[in-house]
Amino acid sequence: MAPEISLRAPDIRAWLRDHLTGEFAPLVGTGGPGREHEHLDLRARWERVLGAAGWIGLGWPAPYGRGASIAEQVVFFEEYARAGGPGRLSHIGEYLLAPTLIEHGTDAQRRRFLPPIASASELWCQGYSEPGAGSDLAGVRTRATLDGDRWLVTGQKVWTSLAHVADWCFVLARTDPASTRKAGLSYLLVPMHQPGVTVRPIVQLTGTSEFNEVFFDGAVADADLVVGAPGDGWRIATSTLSYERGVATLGQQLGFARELAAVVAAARANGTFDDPVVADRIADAWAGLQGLRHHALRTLSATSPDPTGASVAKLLWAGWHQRLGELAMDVGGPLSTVLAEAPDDLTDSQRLFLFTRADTIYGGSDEIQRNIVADRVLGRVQR
Amino acid sequence: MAPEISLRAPDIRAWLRDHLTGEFAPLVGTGGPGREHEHLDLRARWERVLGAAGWIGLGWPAPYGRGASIAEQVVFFEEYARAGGPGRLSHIGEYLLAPTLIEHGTDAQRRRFLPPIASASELWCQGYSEPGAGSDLAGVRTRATLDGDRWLVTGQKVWTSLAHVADWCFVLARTDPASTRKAGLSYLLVPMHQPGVTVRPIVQLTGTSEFNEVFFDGAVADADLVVGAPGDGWRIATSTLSYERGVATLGQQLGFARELAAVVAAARANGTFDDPVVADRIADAWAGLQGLRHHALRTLSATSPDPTGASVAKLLWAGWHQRLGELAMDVGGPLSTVLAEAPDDLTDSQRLFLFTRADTIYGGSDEIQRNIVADRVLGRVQR
Amino acid sequence: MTPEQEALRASVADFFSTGADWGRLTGELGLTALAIGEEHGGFGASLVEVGIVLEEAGAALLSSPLLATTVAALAVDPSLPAAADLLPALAAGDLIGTVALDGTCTARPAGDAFVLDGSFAHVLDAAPAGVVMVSDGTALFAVTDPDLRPQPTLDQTRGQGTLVLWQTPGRLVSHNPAHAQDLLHAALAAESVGVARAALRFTVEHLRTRSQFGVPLATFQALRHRVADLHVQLEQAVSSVWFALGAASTPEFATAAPLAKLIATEAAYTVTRASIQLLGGIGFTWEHDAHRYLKRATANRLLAGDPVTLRRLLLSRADL
Amino acid sequence: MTPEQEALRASVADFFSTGADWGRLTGELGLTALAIGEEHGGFGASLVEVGIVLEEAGAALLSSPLLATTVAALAVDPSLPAAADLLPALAAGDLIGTVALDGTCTARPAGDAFVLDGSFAHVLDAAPAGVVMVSDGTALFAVTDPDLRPQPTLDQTRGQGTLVLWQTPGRLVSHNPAHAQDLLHAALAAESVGVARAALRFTVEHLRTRSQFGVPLATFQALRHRVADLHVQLEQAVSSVWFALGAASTPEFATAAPLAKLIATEAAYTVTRASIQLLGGIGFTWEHDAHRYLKRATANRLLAGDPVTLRRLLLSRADL
Repeated sequence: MAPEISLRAPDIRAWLRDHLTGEFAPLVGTGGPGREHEHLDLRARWERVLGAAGWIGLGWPAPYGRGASIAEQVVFFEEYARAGGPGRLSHIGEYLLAPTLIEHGTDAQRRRFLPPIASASELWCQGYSEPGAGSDLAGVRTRATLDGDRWLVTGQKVWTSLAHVADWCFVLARTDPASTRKAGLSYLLVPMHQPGVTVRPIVQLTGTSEFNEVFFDGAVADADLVVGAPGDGWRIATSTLSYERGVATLGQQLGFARELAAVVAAARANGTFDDPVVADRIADAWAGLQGLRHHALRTLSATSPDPTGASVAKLLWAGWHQRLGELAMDVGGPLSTVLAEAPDDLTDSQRLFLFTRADTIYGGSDEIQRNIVADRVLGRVQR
Repeated sequence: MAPEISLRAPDIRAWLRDHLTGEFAPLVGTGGPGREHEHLDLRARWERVLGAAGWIGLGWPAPYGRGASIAEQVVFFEEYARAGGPGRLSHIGEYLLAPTLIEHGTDAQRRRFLPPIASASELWCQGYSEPGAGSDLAGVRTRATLDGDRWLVTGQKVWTSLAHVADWCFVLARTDPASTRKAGLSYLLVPMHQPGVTVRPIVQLTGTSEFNEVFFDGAVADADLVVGAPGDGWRIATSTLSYERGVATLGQQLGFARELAAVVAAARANGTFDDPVVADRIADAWAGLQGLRHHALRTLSATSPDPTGASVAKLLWAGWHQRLGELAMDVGGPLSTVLAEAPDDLTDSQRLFLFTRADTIYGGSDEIQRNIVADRVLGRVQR
Repeated sequence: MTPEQEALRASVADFFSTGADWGRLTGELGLTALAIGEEHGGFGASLVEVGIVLEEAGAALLSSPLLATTVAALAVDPSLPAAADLLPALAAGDLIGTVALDGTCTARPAGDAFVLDGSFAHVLDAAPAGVVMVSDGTALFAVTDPDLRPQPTLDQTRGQGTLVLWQTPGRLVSHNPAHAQDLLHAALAAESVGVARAALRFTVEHLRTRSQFGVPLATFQALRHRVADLHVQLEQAVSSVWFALGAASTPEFATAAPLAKLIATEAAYTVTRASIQLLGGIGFTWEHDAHRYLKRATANRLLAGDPVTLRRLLLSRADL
Repeated sequence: MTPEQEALRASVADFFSTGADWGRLTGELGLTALAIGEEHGGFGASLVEVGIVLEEAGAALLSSPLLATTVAALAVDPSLPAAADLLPALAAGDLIGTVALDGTCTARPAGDAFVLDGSFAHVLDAAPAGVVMVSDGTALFAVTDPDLRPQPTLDQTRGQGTLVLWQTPGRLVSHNPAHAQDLLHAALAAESVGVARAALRFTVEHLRTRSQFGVPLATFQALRHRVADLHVQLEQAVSSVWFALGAASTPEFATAAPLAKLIATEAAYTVTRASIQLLGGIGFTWEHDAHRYLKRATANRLLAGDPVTLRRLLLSRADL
């Protein structure tokens, strides 16, 4: 168990000031969506510093974690974002797999996997989306067969963030070959460092790589590394998706606020802030971000959360963020069309503009989210 | 046959100046969508003056009409609109029924119906839409049965413009009781002045009436008053719809230009024109109207017209016009929320705002138009 | 929401569905007394409860001076002498109040009171008002038996009027007229959420029950996605109003209230316009309520600061 | 379109699909000679033919100084002495041209020529240009062997550069620099229609061939309606460009050209953004062309007057 830490804002601030320095100083403001390729090794070490101090798994219920309240977690996220803490590498394990294991896993699985997540000695990635199926998770074609005491996994996943640094992947695979759609899927925990697993970075429209293709070619996982019963993967996987919302949202929004501040600074610097048409759009962006914050605060405090709340939140933030990228380019004007002089690289505005194109696609496209919301509001139809 | 008239712009202008005066002077700027209730009797007399002079049926091919070119018709429409000529009452006969009869009718039908359309001694209305079916024309439930030498028509139509002044109605009715959808429909010509026909004005959100419900309760039409073969009504009706586009568009756009000019005048008068955010929207409206004009000119001059062109044009103008109504209200600001002092009536901005809500619904809703366009671009799907 | 708040919502919704009898509304339900302090005959509830009531009033498209009276009462500083005269009458419903913020006036002291000259437009529910709280930009003054002249409105369910002040006596009721505007913003925002929610509800009902091409309208994905977007916008509006009402006694109210007004009135405007489109022909008729919701949404959007004005206000108050 | 114009379109589309060899483009196809008068070695075609070529160049995302050279040539007043030296070389493709309109400079007469001082940014296809037509706001001057410094661009398929003028000689080529800008607007508009059309085409192809939930994406009504809207916007852009190109020699060109630039670049921006969304994951990858179309559309939108600037220009030129 990690040492006792204080969750008071000044103490968190002091801890971050003391640790995000020296060899870690270059990490300030790096990583995160669109910059996930930056300083990978150093960030992995930083995660272990965070883990050793006890910052990972704050919100996990006892006995697995600290059981910090939402308000306490918010304080940590806000301070972390204010300090310019780098994009996290351990969040997929911490925020997606861990709650899944706590809810659906066996004791053995929790004992085996939670501690190395908390210490950041094992990093995770998520194997859901497949080529050709897009956001249609039930179209999974990756297959797994039980061969004695192990699963043999064959198939291909895409949009796999951080697969190139991950030690493990939770994989949605079809274990009943006769099944279709949501039936016959299982939720497997597959080690990444083995001959049957190949990671190929996808070069994105930004010219950098953040997402990957992952090829499983007879990859092996021990027989007991299935979460829930074999065939129950759909239920487990969708429960994982529901964890994506949560307090991390507020940290994300502080990142957004920094990006908006940069756009405002650029508009002040080149004079477009004085153009009322631009000012109106900036005010709209500011209002939208406040709205996101109010929405997160309301939904986090709701006693009976709306089951489609994650979809509503995703539609709100993805659209807002994408519009911010467009505003950033427009504020830059013609200069937005040329690259930064040296290095011959994207400017922050260009990276924001291009990378936010993905916000409305990955993690369930806007279209999928609208389907989910409409099912709730209008009733389901067969799809 | 009407007397010979000159189609030169100055001559048209002179004719309008000489005739749109005296008893007809009050008609300037009246009628048309949203004001269709104004001066109905006087406008009916005005139509007969137009007809006697030979202005109705200009574009009908010889021997039925003058066979005026599109360019010549454009000149007439533009001059008519510039002179503030009142909204036309004979246009449904002139632009929808007449081309249908010329293409699909019998000689006897053409001889019987075209001259009174050209003289405006018989006015027409269109009986397509039905309650509960919305824009789904193939959902027609009005029935007609052949009873000896006459059709007996029973059913209900809605959205019937000018039914209260019309002498005749072309009605899409189901003549094969066993049929569904597009089969078994017929295109009948039904006299309005008979006991079996009841017209009930629909009071609209503007508080005025322009559209009607028409109830057919054993209404009678002679057996030979079917256009095309019985059962061929779907094909005839859709061909009528294709005539809706055409040179009338350019006249409509001059009406739009007058409305935009009024919005600009209001913005100048209350100072909002000097607000760059408002000016940007006004410029956008102006640009959009120019775009509509360029689009009409291109499609009118096309040698092989796009079959979905009418849908594209409808989506463009309906959306533009609706946004203009919204802009007009915003330019007025808080004053847009109070009625004109005396009479206690809608202001022009309010009428424009409210009435343009219908633009994206009637004559095939935006959704139906998008279906049609998508069928063309992406291929049909069953609906 | 707490169980008490849920119960309040249910009871006022039930009551509003039967009309808006002022006697019952103020007497039996005590809705004008809700947020007035107990020392002045009120219940001392928070703005959150007021928001619940106003949201339901919006959903029912209530024709009542409830919003205007509530804002007028909340704008009064309870520690000033005039409060003791005004608030009990407002709480009891014996006095109908409103606010005049859209106009100009000058105030000069005259003994214990002030003399006001100026004029205002778009005073909500002017006709029945017995007192109007008038801003001269630095303070708020209560004018009783005001010279209010009703104006016919596009939104037939809520009247407006102009106010003329000519050597008119007024009593100081607040040193903070900006707060009165914030309260008006928050109140209109809460009401607009109700307008949007009700319009979305009857639109959804229509889509679920009407068929086209042989299947319910609700099965068409293009309409489903449009409804989803409306739901998302409404949820955002609910959150903004929730936050503003909860922030009533904090400095953040000065941005949260106009923000809520911006977001909630835009949501209501979008939903009610879409509603008419999605209802098709029936939504264009006088007999269907859709146009009344659209007209209220339009009025709430353009009164007390249109969206452009609100964004400018927010930019000036934002920490950017 | 006439049969000759159809044939031109087909032949350039075919040629561009194989690349953009400057020798063949200028020699065999004579594309830079198209709108140059016959007296200067050109074909004397109208701007309509130029538009067809540029639209196809946009559809192919051609990496070539064709647009810049064409605009430079068309900006030259053929009756001025310099024209006889410049136009034949531009027509033959021996000289690559461009225009510098985004910047400031002063020109003073020096004998037969002028001496220019100033600087410009965002000069299209600066690297290969042998002549640049520079505006001082009142006239246009040809500067040969210009001091152009390439800038790396987001749109890898079209370069830009800065131009520095320091006592640089230039020859008068036009008294109408505003016309040069109109020409640039019309050219970028025509190209943007091609960009939008190609992006819509590959997006439609994707929707027709890829399945989700067991059926082709093209069967989902929400996607169908989105595509319909894109088609409508593209059709509007085609019309605006058609009108502007046909109005090249009329006073209406001064509004029609920026209008076409506004409408067509917005269409391309909308289509290419939607394209990435509709393509899903594959559209986000470097290997798919979608991002190149988006980047070109973005550049065409922001260069030579962004939408807000164009709307202001139109308002100043409109008869309102």
